[in-house]
This record gives sequence, structure tokens and C-alpha cells, in this order.
Amino acid sequence: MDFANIKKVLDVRCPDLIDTDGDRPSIMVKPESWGIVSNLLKTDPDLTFDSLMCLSGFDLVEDDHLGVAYHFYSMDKRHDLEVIIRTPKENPSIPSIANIWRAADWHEREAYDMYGIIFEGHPDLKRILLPDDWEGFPLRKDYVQADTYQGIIIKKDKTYWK
Amino acid sequence: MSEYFANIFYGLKSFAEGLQLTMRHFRNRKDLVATLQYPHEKWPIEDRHIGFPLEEYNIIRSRLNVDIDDCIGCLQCERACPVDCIKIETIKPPKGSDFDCGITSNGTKMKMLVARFSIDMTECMFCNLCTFPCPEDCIYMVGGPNSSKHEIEYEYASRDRESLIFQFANPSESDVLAVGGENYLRAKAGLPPLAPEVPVKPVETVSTATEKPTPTAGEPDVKVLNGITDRMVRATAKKAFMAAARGGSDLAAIAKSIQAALEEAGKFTDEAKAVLDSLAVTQTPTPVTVNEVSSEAKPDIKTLNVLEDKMVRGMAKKIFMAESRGGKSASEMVDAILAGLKEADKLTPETEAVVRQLAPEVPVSTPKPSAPVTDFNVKVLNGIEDRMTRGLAKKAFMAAQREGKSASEIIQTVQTALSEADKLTDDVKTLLLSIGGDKA
Amino acid sequence: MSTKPHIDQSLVKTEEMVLNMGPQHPSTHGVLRLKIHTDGEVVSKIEPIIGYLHRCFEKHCEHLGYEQIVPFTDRCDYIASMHMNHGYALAMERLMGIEVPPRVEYIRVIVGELQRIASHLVALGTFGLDIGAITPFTWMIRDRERILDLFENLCGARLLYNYIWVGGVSHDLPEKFIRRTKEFIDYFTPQMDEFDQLLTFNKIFIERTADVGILPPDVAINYGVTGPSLRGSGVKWDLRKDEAYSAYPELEFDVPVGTGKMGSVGDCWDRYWVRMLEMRESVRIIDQALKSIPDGDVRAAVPKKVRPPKGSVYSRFETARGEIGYYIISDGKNIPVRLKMRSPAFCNLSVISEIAEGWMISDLIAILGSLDIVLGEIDR
Amino acid sequence: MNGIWASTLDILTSYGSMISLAGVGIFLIMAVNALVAVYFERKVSAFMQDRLGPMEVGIFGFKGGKKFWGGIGQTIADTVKLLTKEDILPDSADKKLMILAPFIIFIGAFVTFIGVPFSSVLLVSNFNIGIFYIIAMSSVGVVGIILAGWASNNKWSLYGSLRSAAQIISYEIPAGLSLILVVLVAGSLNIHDIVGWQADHRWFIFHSPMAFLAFFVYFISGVAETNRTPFDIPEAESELVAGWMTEYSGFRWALFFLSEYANMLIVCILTAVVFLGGWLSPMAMFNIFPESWLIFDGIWWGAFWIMFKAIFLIFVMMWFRWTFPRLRVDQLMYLCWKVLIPFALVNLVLVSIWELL
Repeated sequence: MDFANIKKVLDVRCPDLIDTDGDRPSIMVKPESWGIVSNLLKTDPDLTFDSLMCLSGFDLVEDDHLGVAYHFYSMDKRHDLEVIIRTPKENPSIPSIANIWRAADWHEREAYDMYGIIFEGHPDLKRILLPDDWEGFPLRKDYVQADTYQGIIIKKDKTYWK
Repeated sequence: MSEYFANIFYGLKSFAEGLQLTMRHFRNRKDLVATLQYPHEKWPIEDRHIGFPLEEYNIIRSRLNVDIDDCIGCLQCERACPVDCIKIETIKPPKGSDFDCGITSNGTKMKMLVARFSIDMTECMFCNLCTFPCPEDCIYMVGGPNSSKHEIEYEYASRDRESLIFQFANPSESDVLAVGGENYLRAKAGLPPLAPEVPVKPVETVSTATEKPTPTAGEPDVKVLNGITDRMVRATAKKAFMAAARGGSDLAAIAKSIQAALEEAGKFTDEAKAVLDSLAVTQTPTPVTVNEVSSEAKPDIKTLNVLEDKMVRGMAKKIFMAESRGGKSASEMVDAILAGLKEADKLTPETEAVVRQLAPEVPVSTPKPSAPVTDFNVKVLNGIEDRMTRGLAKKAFMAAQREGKSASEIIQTVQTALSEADKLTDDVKTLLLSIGGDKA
Repeated sequence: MSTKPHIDQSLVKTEEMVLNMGPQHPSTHGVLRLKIHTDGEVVSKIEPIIGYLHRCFEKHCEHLGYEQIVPFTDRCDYIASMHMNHGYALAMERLMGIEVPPRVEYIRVIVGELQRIASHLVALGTFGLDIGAITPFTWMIRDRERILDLFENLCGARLLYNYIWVGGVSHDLPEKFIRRTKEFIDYFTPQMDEFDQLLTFNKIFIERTADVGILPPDVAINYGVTGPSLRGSGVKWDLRKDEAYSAYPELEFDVPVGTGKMGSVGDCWDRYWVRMLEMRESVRIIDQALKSIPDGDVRAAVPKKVRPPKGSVYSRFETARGEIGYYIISDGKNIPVRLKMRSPAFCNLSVISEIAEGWMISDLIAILGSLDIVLGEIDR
Repeated sequence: MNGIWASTLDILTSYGSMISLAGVGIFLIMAVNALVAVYFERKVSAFMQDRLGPMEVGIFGFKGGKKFWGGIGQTIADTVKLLTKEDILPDSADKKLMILAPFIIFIGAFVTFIGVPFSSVLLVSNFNIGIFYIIAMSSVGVVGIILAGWASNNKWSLYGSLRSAAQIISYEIPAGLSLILVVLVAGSLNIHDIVGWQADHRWFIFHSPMAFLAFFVYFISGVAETNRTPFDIPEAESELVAGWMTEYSGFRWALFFLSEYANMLIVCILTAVVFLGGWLSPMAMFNIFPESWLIFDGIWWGAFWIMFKAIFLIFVMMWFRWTFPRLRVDQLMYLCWKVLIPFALVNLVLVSIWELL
């Protein structure tokens, strides 16, 4: 079923926890109520979002908030949904859904690795792509690249180029 | 029990099939072998399997090559390259000078001299994005359909990194000087740029002498802000400067608006303040001394790079290194290299000129006075306020100019283009008329 | 007379051995490191450690123009880079609302299916290598060379093509391309029967792969496993059919699904067999597409400056390994604010700690091979 | 003058030098066999995989055939490379054991050659317990393998060596049983008597269906004993990189290689001698030719026939290698204990009944 009645079902189940902006087929959820909503999305008989397509962190510079975009899909109902959650940049934390959708386990670790978003309740939240002792979260817009990592120069020296 | 035997028999049957298959490949190996014995058989080979003959290649991805005399220095390829491995430096002859930069093979007149066109093949990722935007099709990958100009050359491995940087432009000394690029040459040789008696157009960018209807006494020059070392601060300062300059306000107003912009961005360092004060006080733009004072003119081994012949260059460099280790002065070095080259009878006049360059005497040529006259070119349209319309107008202007239309026709096409995109507001129309008007 | 020494079992301390398989290991298909706890031959715990091939693809994309990102998407999954290009182009076309001419759609389908065959040939060849059969690998690579020659004639490159752009393709088909592809298909069909005869129905191969590493369908969906590995577990899910894009609706082909022919549904043999059947389907698709390819200019809809409107898009595409997703946020400028690539092998690999525990080391290698992972797209 | 000759002669014939002469002879055979077998294997594998194999390296400019059989000097070049290559011993490894291990394996193969005949006369010493001696000596190599795996202090090598130990020891049983079957029928352990029996009657392989089956059981367990595919689990490339040989390089690795190919030769010659009538020419068996015809018998022809049969069997071993995937360790054990040994025992019983009839 299309986005309209997904929204209707959600409004019925959890009244004031979700809100949409304009006509875009995505819902915004606050971090605190994400635990309830995520459970609902998975277990509700006529929603059954059983597959998490993609979980991506993002950093839109304007209101210095970090965000996570979830894309769910239901294999048998053949409908999809986008959920966006914003958290402040100082201490970004979102409840983890790793034990509901196992696919989220690695994606959350990657979002933590790249943006520093803490996912509470995640089985073992540590860096997945970068070495464990890497400082800073690279994909944030205000990330300044260190010169050396354990003595290895990172910047490319193009002196021969002049 | 039967499943046990069934397993064994199925196993034996499948072994027999497999063995029989590999034996068939073993026996008729003549027509099944797929190896290309590289040093003897070169790719692409005739239709033994789906190898293609050369001319059938639609496109090839091997080394980049540039026909430098077709290159008009438009920097399109440099912008298209995702990994920035193309470096082009062009020198624009000052206004009105009669220097003829030449005609490309398909007839467009070149407006600047390409002083340096180097591609770093160690960085290039062979994605071929640079060959599409080139208006003259002068940058292409060798081989395949271009094999008439260059047969396939995919064996260009080399021992050191330098020789993988391909320098395509090698302008002769006289051309560069004629174009007024001696600052460029001195920069290349690591010397401080000439102290200009008469305000000489700086080398890289054309000075933005803004064409305001009422030109003030000394037009403020954005180069003055080069004094600020910190890149971020200088960028915001310049942006503020351009906005203010375009708005037609005079020098003091510009300085104030820059100061406001810097403070609001929290970047108002004292160094910026010093530069702004110097801007506001002195009317004529005094070129601020170059940021880092280059040390006493030390002969640089790079100048020997110009030598064509690898042997000569190698020998010259070897002696140079020996001498410089010995701590000799530049002139002794030059004599030693010349002596070394002479007894290996490799000394030709032009190699001698290059070696002499190591210890340059005080340059004697005087810079030609440049006559600032506002001729009719695309800068005229800077007056238009809104960025979108200005872009559209400029595009139409360039298109018309390339077809060689006269001034008024160009203005006409710009006007029609703007009206089509219903961007032709009345102040733009008046500006166009004022430019078109006084020309007709 | 000393009594027989009585050994108290509890005193005999046996402990698990921790082994590092990788990052330099012949059968981890790239720089993947598996931290394994084994007692004897049986593997009790696996922890995949990735990130050795991380090239900050997403950080790069935030400094590149939209048309400059295409060669970078190639380098993520270097074995099926046509699919990565096509996935990216599809996402951008949805974002910008570009309508692509039918000839381009057909070219993209032909080229995509050729690339699927080439990618499966590498996947099945290395899977056979992991089990120990060396000859099928060399045969498969020999046939893959012919596809690479076709691509070389098409766009000059053999592996990383930068061929499918936003809104079209970079070069039109050379005049002999269609005849040559026809030749390749006629040559390739009997070769597939040879692979079956040598490897698929070989008793030792069946012994090594049937009933090994069984992936139940619900676990697969929960872990986000997609592509042939998911279809091997019996789930009939193929984006080319279910989210029909490009010219696939006009071509008829069916989606092979694992049926537990040699063991149980969802074992290594099924995943292998699904890929083998998919290659035959791809041959069928190419056959039809070659016959009915329309004419037209391939660069008609390629925009001069790619500037998508402000907004975001998430679009999916069926590559050889699974479902690649591009989540692109743009704010009207010519460089993206955020480009997230959801890579299929990333999720397929995460399932290994679930299905490979309890098996022996040689089975762990077989299961890893059957999941067909490429580290380039896992680490991005 | 003849003083010197006399002294050299009696040195040559003195007891000590006879042994060293035989030793050098065996070493030469092993070296030449390794050279030829490696080149032969690379060419066979190449043709089966639609490639050409080594084509470039030649000896003194002569490259061998243009079309397919080029690259003759490849193995010589490899040997020189192996001998001159740096021989790395990891510092955490147990140095002494690591140096000792390859020599034990080499001795295992070297000593077995004493009992192996190359023709009716070309035999180092004609033991009257020939077969028993060979079986005993062929299990000496296992000790060296375990030592090598343990000494190189690398977990993967330890895996490889323990797997190999389990494999070789357990495959000796079916090999032994099928040889006992031959001894049972021929009535003596001595190689000459066995071949003599086959000369009087017919080749052992056609003796009875059970003997035919025993040939296959012996050949398969022979393949397993030399760690060749489909039983090359100890040095499985895809799992254990190179099993117990991983930490070795240069000369010591060459020794491993030498003894592997020597073991292969031993197994093939033994199979040829015991089942395919050693140095008897196939024409003699069918005795359809009249007596006077030249039936290629005698010492030199005997040597040719035995080597021809052995090399054919080596080719079959290589053929196996490039066709079959690799078994898992427990499947390997299953095949040995649940399939080969029951078959061998049943053969034994049936043959003895067959003999009574």
C-alpha cells in the first residue's frame, strides 16, 4: 500500500510520535520514540517491514544536527518507507535497532565510525572501516584531516609537481 | 547399504565424465589454446578469438597525448579531471599587443600562449573524461582510432616518477618574452618577480579593472589583498572586495565593507587590518612584497630539465650535483658544466644558453608599457546584477563573438537570448543599450 | 608396581586456538581478515574484520562533480563495474527526472547482462578454486576474457569502464559489436555445459558443498542478504523483475531459485547452481535484446552540466552480487552533499558469522566463496 | 702404471664404495625424475587448461618445440633458483628441528629406493622381504612431515602436518592389505618371485576380479600417501596456504619437492611391478607371437617397460590432479575407513577362496 495509508496506520498505532514534512514520502521520528516506532514497523501485521534496505548517516551543515536515514522495505507487502532521525551534534545518540534487524548491526557501526553517532544498545559498537585508534569522524563536514597517522604522512606531497 | 553403493557408483560415473572431459582438452589443444605469448604476439591480434584489428577500435584507453599547437588553453580538461592530474599555465598577451598566438587546425584563433601543459600519468586513472569537453579535440588517448597520429603505445613504463610526467608545451624563450611573460620565467627559475616601475599586469589573472560608468581616480586592485597569508581570510576578504567594488563604492567604503565581512566571520586578524589600512591610505595600489622573501638566487637543477637530449641532461645534472656539493658559486658551476659538455663534444649553442641560465645576469629587457583601453569584450557584461542572467548573457555573448558577429549584432543576440529566458529586466536592457549605444 | 596412571580429564586443559585468516590469505577474495576461534578443525566463532581496502569513496564524492563520480563508482565493485555505473546513473536520473532514450536502455541491458556473466564466471571460478578444482577456474577466466575484449571494443577499457553516464552512455555501439556479441553467445552456451560436466555434478564437489552453510530465508532477509545468495535460499526476489527498471519489462526471462536439488535449500551448492542458471538467463536476455535494439542518439539526454534539484533519492539496482542502493542528498549545487552507497557484499558478508559457525575450516572457505564477496565494495 | 689402475679398481669394487655408488645412483634418479616430472606436470596441466605452460626458457638457446613443447629449461632454471634463493628460517621457529625435518623426509624416500627395482637386474639389493621393506620405509616420511609442521611454529603449518600425518598413516592400511593379497597369491615377499609368478601365469591385474579391484584400492591409497589431489588436504592452497611447507624456502623447499616426486615415482613403480607385471613386456603375456619372435625381453627392454608403465601411472596421477576438487579431512577419513579398508578386506577373503578353487 502506498505512503498515505502507511501514514494512516502509523498515526493510529502511535499517535503523536511521527511527523512528515510536506509531500515527501518519509517520516521524521524523534530519537526517544524511535524504540517504540521501530518495534511497531517490524511487528505490525499490515506493515511488516522485515528488510532494512539501507541505513545512512548524514551531516547537513545548516542546523548543526547529525541525522540518520533508514529505508525499510516489506518483502511480502511490497512497500517501502523512509525514516529520518535528527540528533544534536554535541552528543549524537540514537537507540539501536541491531537486535530487531540484524542488517543494522554493521550499518550502525559504520554510521558511528563515520559520524560518531552513538547507538545505545548496540551489541559491540566499535569502528568498522577505520582503524580502531583513528581520531575524529571523517564524514562530518567540519572534519580536519590529521597530518600523520602513527607516523605515516597522510597528505599527498605533490612537490615534484611544481 | 544400497545408498552406500549408489554413492560410490555415482562418484565413479562423475569421475569418469570429468576425466574424459579434461582428456579431450588435452588431446585437441591445438584449437583450444587461448594464451597470447606476449613478447612475440602483440595485442590486439587478428580474429583468433574475439581480438580486434586496430582500426576497428572505437576508442582506446592508453596514454594521454596532446597536440599542443591545437590547444587554446581553455582549461576544460583540467576542470573535468577527477584526480587533477593535468596542470596548464597560460600567459595572456597584454591588451592590444600585436602578438599573434596562432590559429588551431580547425580555425579558431588562439588568444593565449600555453606556457605549461603537463599531465602526471602516475595520477591519471584513464577515465577518459578529459577528452570529451575539449573544443579542439587536441587531447586524446594514443592508439585505436587515433593510431594514425599515434600507434598504440602501452609500453611506457619507466624507472623514475619524473619521466612519467609528460610535458607537452615547450614554448621557445622568445615567444614567452614576447608575450610579456618574463615574470613567469623568473617565477619558474625561482627568482622574485620584477619590481615593476610601471604597473605591469600581474601574470596569472587579468586584472579586474571594473568597467564602472564613472571610473574613480586609482581603480582599487583586488591583488592588494594578496598580502593576507591565511587562505581562508584572504578568500572572504576578496569576496567582500568584489561585491563592494561591483557596487561602485570608492576605496574607503570597500575597506569598511571588507572589515565588516571579516569581523562577522570572526576572521579579522591584525594582519588583515594592516593590509586594509594600507589599502585605504595609499591611492595607487602599491604591490605588497611577496609573502616569503626568496633566499639569494640559488642555481636550481630544474633549469637543466629543459635540455632535450637525455644524455646531455644527465651529464649536466651530474656535474651540477658534484659542483653544488662542492659549494661552488653559480658561475663556477656553469663553467664546470660547459667544460664537461665540451670535452664530451656534446656542447651545442642552445644547451650552452640553457646552462648559462643557471647564473642569470641582471635582466636588461624593460617591460612594455601597457595601454589600458577598454576594448569591447565579455567583461562588458559584468554590470548585470543577477548572477543567473549575467551567466546567460555571457554565454550568448561568447557564442555570438565566436561566430565573428559585429558588436551591435552580439548585443542583439544577447538581448534575444535574455528575452527568451524572460530575464530581460529593464535595467539590464538599459545597460545593454548603453554599451551597444555608444559603440554604434 | 605402579598403578595405571589415571588421567583426570578436567586437568587436561584444551583451549580454543585463535587463528587469523587474512588479510593476506589466498581464499578471502581480497583483503578480508577473519578472526577464527577453532577447537581442532571445527570453527566455533568467526569475527570478520574489514576496512583494509577503505578508500573513502563517500568522502571523495563530497568534493567531485556528479559526472566525475562515475569513474569512482567503477572502482567500488571492480568485477561488475558496469552495474555500479548503471546503479548510479539510475539514481541520478530518478533524482533529476531525466527520460533516457530506448536505445540507451537496450545498450545498458546488453552491457549489464554481459557484465553479469563475466562477474559470475569469476565468482564460480574462484568458488571452484576454493574447493580445490583448478581447471574450471582457468576455463571460466578464458571465457571471461572474451567478454572483456567485447567491452574493450565498446568503450576502450577492460575492467573500469566509466561507460554508463547520467542520462546516457559515453559511446555508441561500434558497428561490429552486435555481430561479435552474437558470436560470443553461440560460443559460450556449450561451454556452460562443460562447466557443469566437470564441476557441478562432480561427486567430490557435491560432497563438499551440499548441505554446507545452510542459510534459512528469514535469516537472509533479516541480515539484508540480497542477490543470488538470497535466491539460493529459495526467496524469489530479483529487482529486475520486482522493481522493473530500464528495458527489462520488455524482455522475458525467469528468475532461478534454489530448490535443494543436491542437499537442502540454501546450501552452498544451491547458491552456486543459482549463479550457473542466471548465466543462462543472461544469455537469453542478451539474445532478445540484440534482436530488438532500436536506433537513436545515445548522448541525447546527457545533460551538459549535471545539477540535480534540491532533495534526496534512494534507488536500488540489481548487480551480480545483490542489490546496490544509492542514497544521494543534493542541495542544487553540482557536488552532492551526501552520497551513501549501500553495498550488497557488505550485508552478504555479515551473515557469515551466523551460518559458518560449527563447520570446519575447509567449509568456512567454501561458504565464504559461495557468498561471492568483493572487498572493494565492502570497504568502499 | 697399472698400480694406479689396480688401486682404483679395487677401491671401486671394495664394499664401501659399492654403497656410495648406489647412493649416488639413487640420488641421480631422484633428481632427474624430479626435473622431468615437474616439467611434464606443468605441460600436462597447461594443456588440460587450454594454456601453453612454460614456453620461454631454453637450454643454451634451444627452446624445444615451437608449437607446444617449448620451455625445456624451465625446471633447470627453477632448480637453480631454489638452490640460490635465500633460505629463511623464522626466528621464532625451532631452528634445529626445522633444519632436520626435510632431511628425514628425504631419507624416507631415499631409503625406499633401495628395495625398488628398475629392471630385473637394475636393483640395488634384492631383499627377500622386498614388499615388506618398501611399505615399512615409506612411512618414515611421516615423522619428517610432523616435525616440519611443528618446528615452523606456524598454526597453519601445524594444521597441515597433523592432517598429513592422519592421512598417510590411515592410508597405509588399505595399501598394505592390497599388497598382502598379492603376496598371498604369489607366495613370497621377494620382488623377483612376484614378477616370476606373473611371468608364468598372467599379470596380476587380470588374475581375478578381486585383484583388479585391489589394483584400484592400492593406486588410490598410493595417491593419498603422496598427498596428491583429490587428497592434497595437508598442503591445500586455498586453506592452509602450503601446509607444512609454508615457512620453508630455497634449498629445503626443493628437498620437499624432490621427495614428493620421488614418493610418486616409488608408488607408481611399485604398482607397475606388483600389478602390471614389472619388467615383463605386454607381448610376452599374450603369447600369441611365436617363440622365435623378438618379444622385447631382457634387461634393457625390461627397464623400458617398467619405466613406461610407471610414467603412464604418473600421468594418470597428474590427470587426477587437474580434474578433481579436494576432499575435506573427515570425508578423506570416511573414504579410507568406510570404503577402501572394507573393500580390501573383502578382496583378501575372496581371493583366498579363489585360490582354493
